[in-house]
Amino acid sequence: MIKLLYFAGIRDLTGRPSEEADLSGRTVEELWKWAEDKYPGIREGGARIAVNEEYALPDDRLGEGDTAAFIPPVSGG
Amino acid sequence: MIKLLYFAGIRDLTGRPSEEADLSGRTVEELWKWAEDKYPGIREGGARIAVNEEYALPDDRLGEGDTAAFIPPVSGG
Amino acid sequence: MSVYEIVREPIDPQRYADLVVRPEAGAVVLFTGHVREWTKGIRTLHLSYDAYVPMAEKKMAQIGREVEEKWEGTRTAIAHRIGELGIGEVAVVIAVSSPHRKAAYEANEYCIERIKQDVPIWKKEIWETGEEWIGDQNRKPEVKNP
Amino acid sequence: MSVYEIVREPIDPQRYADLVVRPEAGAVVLFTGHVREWTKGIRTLHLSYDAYVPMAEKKMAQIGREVEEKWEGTRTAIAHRIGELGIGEVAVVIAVSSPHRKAAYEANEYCIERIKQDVPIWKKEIWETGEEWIGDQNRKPEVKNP
Repeated sequence: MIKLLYFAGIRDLTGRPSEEADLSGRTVEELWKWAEDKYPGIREGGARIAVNEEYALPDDRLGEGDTAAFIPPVSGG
Repeated sequence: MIKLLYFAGIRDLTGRPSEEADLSGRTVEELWKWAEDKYPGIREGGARIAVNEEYALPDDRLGEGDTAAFIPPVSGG
Repeated sequence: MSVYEIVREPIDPQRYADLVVRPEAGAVVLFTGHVREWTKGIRTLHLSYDAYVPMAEKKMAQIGREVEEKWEGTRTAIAHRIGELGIGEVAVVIAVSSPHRKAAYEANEYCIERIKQDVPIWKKEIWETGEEWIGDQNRKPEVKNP
Repeated sequence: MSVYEIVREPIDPQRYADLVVRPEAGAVVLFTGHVREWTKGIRTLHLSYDAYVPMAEKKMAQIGREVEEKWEGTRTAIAHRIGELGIGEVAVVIAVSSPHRKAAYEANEYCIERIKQDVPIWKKEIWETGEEWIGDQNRKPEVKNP
């Protein structure tokens, strides 16, 4: 299982802060496809995905127990 | 009379922090000549003269009661 | 000492300056980012910040390491507050010490630019007329009527 | 509030930052210049600063006015300490607030450059091997044997 985390505007869209999904072995790009299917519009704001607290590339592959976070454009400072 | 003020290395050279001198009507350049005569070497370090707390030009003229300060290169900060 | 932290309580900026002072540091530049009342003609009542805390602290520490590599002899401490903040309160503090002042200014400005690019922290502005997550510093959202 | 002062007691930097904070200021840059132990391989034991106090305060106020004209919306406070200072102690503090951060960094750096040019303050360094008035930041005097 993969733990998924949602923040800020994306959390408002998903209606939940986190969930688990059976996505081990998928790539980050495949995770995006899964998420767009479940939460239409999730990709529109230009979010990035971080895997285990590091920004990930589209071809990076998810491993069992990984945490993937959807990071909308940040606005700290 | 003009009040003269000496600071930092120039004070070490003159051996006094201040003095009065009868220099009303003289220019700043003439004050330099007077000071070089009395304290040889006073001009070597690249000091400036301030009259009444503003940096003065060589042709500025001293008036009765003015204060002229010898300002060695500054090193605040 | 280098400290990188997300905090929930009001920030005492001087604490972070004190952390980076060393006998060989001639200059300390301390930046604080405050909640501003007016932005482009829109009055902010207060702000709320949220963060992905462990990743945010890790990213801030990475920025500190980048800085200490790019500007020799610098030391950096960074904190960002989350939760509700009122007008004038400190949202972020960046302390950089350096033997010489030029590096301290440059490195400090570099930190805030990098924080705004990569550290997972989000600002929600609450105005008189609505509220919105701010996701792009260059695109101020239109105010929506409630 | 703009304050420009020569002080004889230890400087509390936060006091000057607090003076320039306003609801419309999103950024405060606070610079502190500290007594450094080592300069170009020479160990400083402590420093002594002297000033032509009324002119120094007047010049610092002029610099503050220059800054507030050059960078719209900035506010500035500057203090310089005189007398004997130990290693690590704060000699000068410059606080600049601004609606936006870029101006705060630039204006703050401008202040310290201008102070080093024109404000009648002099530093005497006391080393293990002697002491000397420092009159030119670019020319470190040779150490004289006592």
